[in-house]
Amino acid sequence: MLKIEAVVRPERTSTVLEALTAAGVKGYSYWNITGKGQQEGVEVFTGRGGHLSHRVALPKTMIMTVIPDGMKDAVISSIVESARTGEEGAIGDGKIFVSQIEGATRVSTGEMGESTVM
Amino acid sequence: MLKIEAVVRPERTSTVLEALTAAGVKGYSYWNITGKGQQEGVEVFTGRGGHLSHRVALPKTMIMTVIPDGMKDAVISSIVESARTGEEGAIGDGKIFVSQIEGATRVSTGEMGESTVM
Amino acid sequence: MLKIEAVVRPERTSTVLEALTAAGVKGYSYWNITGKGQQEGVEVFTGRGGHLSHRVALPKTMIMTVIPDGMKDAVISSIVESARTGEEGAIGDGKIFVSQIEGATRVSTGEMGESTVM
Amino acid sequence: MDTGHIAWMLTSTALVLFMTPGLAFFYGGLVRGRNVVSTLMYSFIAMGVASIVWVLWGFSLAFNDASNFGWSGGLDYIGLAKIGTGNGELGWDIPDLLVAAFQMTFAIITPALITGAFVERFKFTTYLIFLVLWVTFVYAPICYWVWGGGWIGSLDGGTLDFAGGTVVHINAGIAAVAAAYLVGKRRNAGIEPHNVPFVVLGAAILWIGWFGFNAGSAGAANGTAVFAFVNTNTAAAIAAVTWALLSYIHTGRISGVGVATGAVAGLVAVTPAAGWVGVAGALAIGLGAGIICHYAVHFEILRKIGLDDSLEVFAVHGLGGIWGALATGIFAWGALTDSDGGLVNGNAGHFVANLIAVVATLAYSGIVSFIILFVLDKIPGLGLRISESDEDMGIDISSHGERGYVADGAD
Amino acid sequence: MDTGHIAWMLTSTALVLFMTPGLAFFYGGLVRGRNVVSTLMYSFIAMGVASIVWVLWGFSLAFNDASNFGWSGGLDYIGLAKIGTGNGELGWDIPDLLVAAFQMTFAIITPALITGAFVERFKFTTYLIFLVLWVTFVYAPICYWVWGGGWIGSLDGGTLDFAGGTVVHINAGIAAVAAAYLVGKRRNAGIEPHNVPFVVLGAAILWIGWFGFNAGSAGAANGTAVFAFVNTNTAAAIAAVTWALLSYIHTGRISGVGVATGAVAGLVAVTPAAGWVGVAGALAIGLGAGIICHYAVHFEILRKIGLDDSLEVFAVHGLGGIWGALATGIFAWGALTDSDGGLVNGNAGHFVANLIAVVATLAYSGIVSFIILFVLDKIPGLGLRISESDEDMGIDISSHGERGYVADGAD
Amino acid sequence: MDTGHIAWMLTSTALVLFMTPGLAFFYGGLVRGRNVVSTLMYSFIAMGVASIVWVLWGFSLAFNDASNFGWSGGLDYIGLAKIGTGNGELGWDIPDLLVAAFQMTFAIITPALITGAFVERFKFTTYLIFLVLWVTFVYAPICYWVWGGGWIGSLDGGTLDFAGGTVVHINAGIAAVAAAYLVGKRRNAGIEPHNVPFVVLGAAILWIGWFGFNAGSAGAANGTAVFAFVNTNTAAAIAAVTWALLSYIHTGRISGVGVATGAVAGLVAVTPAAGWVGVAGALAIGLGAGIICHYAVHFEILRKIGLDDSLEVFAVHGLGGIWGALATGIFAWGALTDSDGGLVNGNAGHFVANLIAVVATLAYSGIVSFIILFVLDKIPGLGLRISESDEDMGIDISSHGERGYVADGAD
Ligand SMILES: Nc1ncnc2c1ncn2[C@@H]1O[C@H](COP(=O)(O)OP(=O)(O)O)[C@@H](O)[C@H]1O
Ligand SMILES: Nc1ncnc2c1ncn2[C@@H]1O[C@H](COP(=O)(O)OP(=O)(O)O)[C@@H](O)[C@H]1O
Ligand SMILES: Nc1ncnc2c1ncn2[C@@H]1O[C@H](COP(=O)(O)OP(=O)(O)O)[C@@H](O)[C@H]1O
Repeated sequence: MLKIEAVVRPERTSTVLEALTAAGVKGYSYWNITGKGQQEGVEVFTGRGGHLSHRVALPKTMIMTVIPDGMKDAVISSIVESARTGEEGAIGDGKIFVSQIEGATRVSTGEMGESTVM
Repeated sequence: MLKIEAVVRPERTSTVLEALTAAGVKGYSYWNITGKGQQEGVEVFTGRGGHLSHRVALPKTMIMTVIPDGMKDAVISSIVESARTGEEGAIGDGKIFVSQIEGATRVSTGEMGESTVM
Repeated sequence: MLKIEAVVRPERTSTVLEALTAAGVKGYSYWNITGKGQQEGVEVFTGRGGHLSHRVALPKTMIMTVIPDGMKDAVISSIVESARTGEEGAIGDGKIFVSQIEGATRVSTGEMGESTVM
Repeated sequence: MDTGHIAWMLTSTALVLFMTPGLAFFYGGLVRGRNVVSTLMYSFIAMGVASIVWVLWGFSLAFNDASNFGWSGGLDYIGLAKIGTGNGELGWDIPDLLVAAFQMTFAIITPALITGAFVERFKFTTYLIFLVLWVTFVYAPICYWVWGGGWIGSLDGGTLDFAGGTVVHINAGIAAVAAAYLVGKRRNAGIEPHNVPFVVLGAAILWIGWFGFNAGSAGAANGTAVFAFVNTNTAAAIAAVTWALLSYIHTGRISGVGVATGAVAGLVAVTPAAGWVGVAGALAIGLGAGIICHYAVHFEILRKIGLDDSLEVFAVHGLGGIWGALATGIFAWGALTDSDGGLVNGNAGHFVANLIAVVATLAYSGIVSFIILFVLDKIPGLGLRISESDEDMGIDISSHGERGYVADGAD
Repeated sequence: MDTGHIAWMLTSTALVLFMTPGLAFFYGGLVRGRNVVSTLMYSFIAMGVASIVWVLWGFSLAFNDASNFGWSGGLDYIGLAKIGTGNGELGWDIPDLLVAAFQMTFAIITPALITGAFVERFKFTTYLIFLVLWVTFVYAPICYWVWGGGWIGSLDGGTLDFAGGTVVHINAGIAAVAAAYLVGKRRNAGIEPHNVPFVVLGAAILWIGWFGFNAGSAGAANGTAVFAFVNTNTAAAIAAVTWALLSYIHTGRISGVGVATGAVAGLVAVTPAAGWVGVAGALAIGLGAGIICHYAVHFEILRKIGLDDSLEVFAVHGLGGIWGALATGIFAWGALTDSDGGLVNGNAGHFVANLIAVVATLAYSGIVSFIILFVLDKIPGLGLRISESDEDMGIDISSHGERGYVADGAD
Repeated sequence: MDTGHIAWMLTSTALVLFMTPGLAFFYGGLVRGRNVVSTLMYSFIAMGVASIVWVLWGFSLAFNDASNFGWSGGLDYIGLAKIGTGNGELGWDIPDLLVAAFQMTFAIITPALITGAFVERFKFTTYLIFLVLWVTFVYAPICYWVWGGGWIGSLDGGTLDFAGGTVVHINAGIAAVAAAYLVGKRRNAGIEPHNVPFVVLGAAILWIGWFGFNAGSAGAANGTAVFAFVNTNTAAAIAAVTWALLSYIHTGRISGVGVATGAVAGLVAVTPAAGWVGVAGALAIGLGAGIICHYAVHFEILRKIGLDDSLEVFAVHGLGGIWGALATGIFAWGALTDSDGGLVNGNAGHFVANLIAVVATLAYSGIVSFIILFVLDKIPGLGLRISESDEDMGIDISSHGERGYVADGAD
């Protein structure tokens, strides 16, 4: 099994989640994070609202899903397509990391292995 | 070392954490997430409270703990037992993922390796 | 590529993030978590503010960054140095976990591999 | 002048002004977290812009009886200068300047009500100009027609708008429809309100402030004010409970936001009637408002015709206001209105006059609000809507450089 | 009628009504985030249900002197019909309808106070029925006995309950005990309040609203109202500071929730005394309240006997109310009570009368509240408590279909 | 006594008291989440401590004309005993006790304003003592000089401080500078306010409460109160809009916090002028306040000289207050002040008197506040600042044993 961790723009979250489901993903988890990559942050008002300050990192959403090995390419491309903004994509659209998962257990049944994520 | 990532019902969090401690786990981290698996979400009021809408994903808690390899089975079964609701378990009780951790460092001492999580 | 997961004191977050950038890290993500390790929690008021209760776990920040293999030592030592409080370090300063990342994709360009995190 | 009246009207004015931040929280809680600052600010800045417009020329256009060809009041009270030390010239038993202040609070909240239609996407700078134009060209004339000596208030049969069913609620409700149409749908509408406690806080402040709105519209600390007070509370109470029960019947759950909306619907509907019906009338009006507004929201009537009146301003303030205006004609109590009473007493006069008032307000406000917004949309550099990427990112960051909540380890 | 009195009583009525949402936030901040909507709604819906009950029959039962066998008032004021335009028939120097409105706000907040005992688990639909029954069978009679012409208010020696120590606080406090007993403990009680700012907001609104409660109970804008105002503030102030100091002594830290609770305890205790003691008396009463309520909470007295009075309603309102009632008998100032004063002046009359009032309230409210809840628990389809899984999931989602806060990237 | 005046002054007193929790939320929203409880408590506990000081001796020092060598008032009103039933002895047309209550609310909010300078690091226990000393040695004397019969109020030319430009705002503003200097910079200042809605809520409560502050300072429900009311609103409105426009010009965005700050700046500046200028004067004062305070914040003037006046108390209340005091001398309207008017009418008297009042307040408050804090810092066991590790962890947990928000799965 593989773990896919995708960092995407918060406003893209629903779109990406729908794309994942369309791609056959059965389960996912997501949460709010703050992140920095190539994107250079944002100007925000500080103190009593008289001047701007630079904030390096931005709100993002982390989407995590564990999938069978075979779904890797389909899942990654569905994320890329659904998370990309504009035709060309833009800085800040996000990143996807893939890693190995050794085991999975479904709590309700105690069932183990790949079937728990299919 | 192994990383255990367990997604559980929020209301079970304390129970699971106590079970982990009882099973000899020395450290853990947890945070709020939203997730979808077999469970089919929940009906929530939308807009000004006149009708229900479907929300696919639900609040869950992610519990993450890094443990020595040898504790794997004990930890997983302690989570399964403490997170399961009802006699039979139910949809939405959660999932546990296991993966490899290559190194660990304790910030305060700079100490490295398995001893940091024992 | 390696994934570095560092749990640090919340108030150290900016310092650690600046140290990461100084060490050449190009991207990171972080979020609020609650955690327990050696540190023994904190006393908090419960109910209507008449007596204290013990809370086992404490607010922490999880910082996650994916880096090329070669940066491992530099990154870990920059975290250790920036996250440590006091000369000697103290319980609760945090922990760093290292694991393997198999693949990375930049959403905007579709580019894959180590170059996405350099 | 009677100090008791002055005391109550000073208090009422403060109470009504408090409603606008109440509305800010009501609306602010309903949107998504990334748009909360913007939603709050639409209301809050109305306390700034509309106050200034009112003081400079709005009050004069609405209440100076040196009429402007019947379209609005005259210009004698520009800058409030001439009324500064006047006492009772406006026919109220309080200093004229206090009349201006009390009425100002209505001119503030009315445009703020409209903003529920276009939250999460309306350009803030354009909105500042909209506020100036709308108070001037829509609010002031209608206010003049109904209360300032104009034609609606003088209709045969006796128009009854105690505290602003037409002037405030129908007016804002139909302007919301025009705005929803012109600004277009949200790109992504979200599902849940992001902060239910804020909705409840807003509803509570609105409820309390409404005592100033309605009982203050008696213009005095007298028996009429007391009636208005009790009726206001009674209608809000029964509408809230009605919504709760309908919510339970249809869904098995009782929405907190729904209960709060029900209370507001009751308050809206009782507004034109407050000092002119008995307690039984207030119960009937509140009950009707709970039912009508609940089903209007339940069936998403505007969404069905393709309009994204995001926070259902028309369903609550428009329909609630129309029901209230007609119901006032139905349930008016002769002993209080000093007339033959309402339809229930066989007198159709008030009902017909109020019907005309409703239609006139819908027509005038609908058309002129549409024109104002249409023109603002076309003016280069203005336009009604923020860019797609700004909307996606959230209007708080893009228009206000702020995030509502920061719970970031790094800060 | 005196317009100044009317002005102040209209204001007071609005202020007291504002206390109920204040309480909603106080209680709402203390529970866990997944139960915040429910906790807010217990209070908010009381503004709906209790208002209607009051208008329809509650006021009549409490204040119509055509007594019902001494148990309650008569039925002449049903629907408020007959008092609509009455002036002073109730013996107050304001329109009778305003008396009804002012007193209504007390009938709203009293049952809302009880809810602190059973938050996070009480079934909302059953609660709606409980509200109707409790206002009818517990609140109205006790109110009648003390203020409506009944036996407690006529005790020899002179019962002194200025603004509701017995009628409101002891009454709610003991009903909370009955409720906590019957509904049972929470499955999982949580540790920390989820939103301390909301607790502070609630306490602030309560504090401000209490000026209407106590100074409004003078029924007029006069010297007694001023005394009540100053005493109210003084007792709240010293009780808050007392709690802060005790908190510091015992824990080295000063709980914000504790300070807020201290203020409320002081306000509770000074309620029966407000217009009848001097500033020194208010200081003594507030000091006592701070100490008594702090230790009652500190030692978790009810939890020790197995009761989960979740937000310590009995410790604060019950004990604070009892202390206040007795202290009124101790510190009453003859110049204000027009009597020989309190125990400190060697006159035991008020003290004894108040002691009887306390015992009677504890007994009647404790028993009848118990019976009402016991019966509701047994009625098929009702029952006091939500299911275990609903409680685990959080009552907001299960009973209200809402989550208090949504900070979800997907929305 | 006139019941209308009493009604309005009771209401005003409640309104002003409400400002202190309003300030708590304004300041509380501006800090970081881990310090929100502490920031709220600095203001909230002032309602406790300052109330007690005021009742016991503060009022006497400020308003008893049996002068104490000209430094403060006498001791005749200790414990408020002698004024309890007095009517009009203080020269107000309301019960003396009500004067004491109204003035108390000013003595509460003034030290609370200072806390913006030292949030996130000031030791709470030391702060409790600071409150006692500061109200006694700084607030009471200055209040006496300006309003209690002392030298500032009797200056030739006629000092005009309608509602506390010197006594409250300049006083707090300069004390904030002393405090910021002595307590030192925050270790880590954060970037963004953690809760903008709370800032807006606070600003709204302040705005509404300020009607009590300013219109209440007329001491009666009369025409002057009405003027003060309208001017207060007008200045707040234009200052808010001015800030919005300057924000837009400089950054292309309109800060919600900035708009709220602008409103407060306008309110501060109009305070000394409220009952003594016309609407045009209020517009000028508000416009000036918006510009001056915006640029003071924009250029971080105190930060440039190394002071961490964290929430910019001096920029808003100090400079806003100074501008307001001088502007009152400029725009005073003879018809209202019963004099030759302000500088605009060619009469320099008020301007000069107010200038002296400003300088005297800056000097006295600056020096004595410095001394008090300096001494408190040196006393073993006290000290102004919490430990570095407590500050890092957040003052809420370390000093109050609480976290503002708990959204923790485990609870
Ligand atoms: N090396 C990394 N490790 C962890 N998170 C990263 C890394 N690089 C990027 N991210 C996350 O992805 C988000 C988007 O990255 P960004 O650089 O802005 O996009 P892109 O590189 O595609 O232009 C960041 O805000 C951060 O949360
Ligand atoms: N494949 C997956 N990848 C990531 N998270 C998952 C996956 N499957 C389930 N989860 C998480 O586990 C939670 C519980 O899963 P659910 O399907 O509801 O339980 P179960 O499958 O045990 O009935 C989900 O809400 C989600 O957060
Ligand atoms: N084995 C572990 N697995 C997951 N998280 C851990 C583990 N050990 C520690 N942590 C995280 O690191 C934080 C700091 O750990 P702590 O024990 O307090 O520090 P230290 O061990 O360096 O003294 C904890 O609060 C927890 O969030």
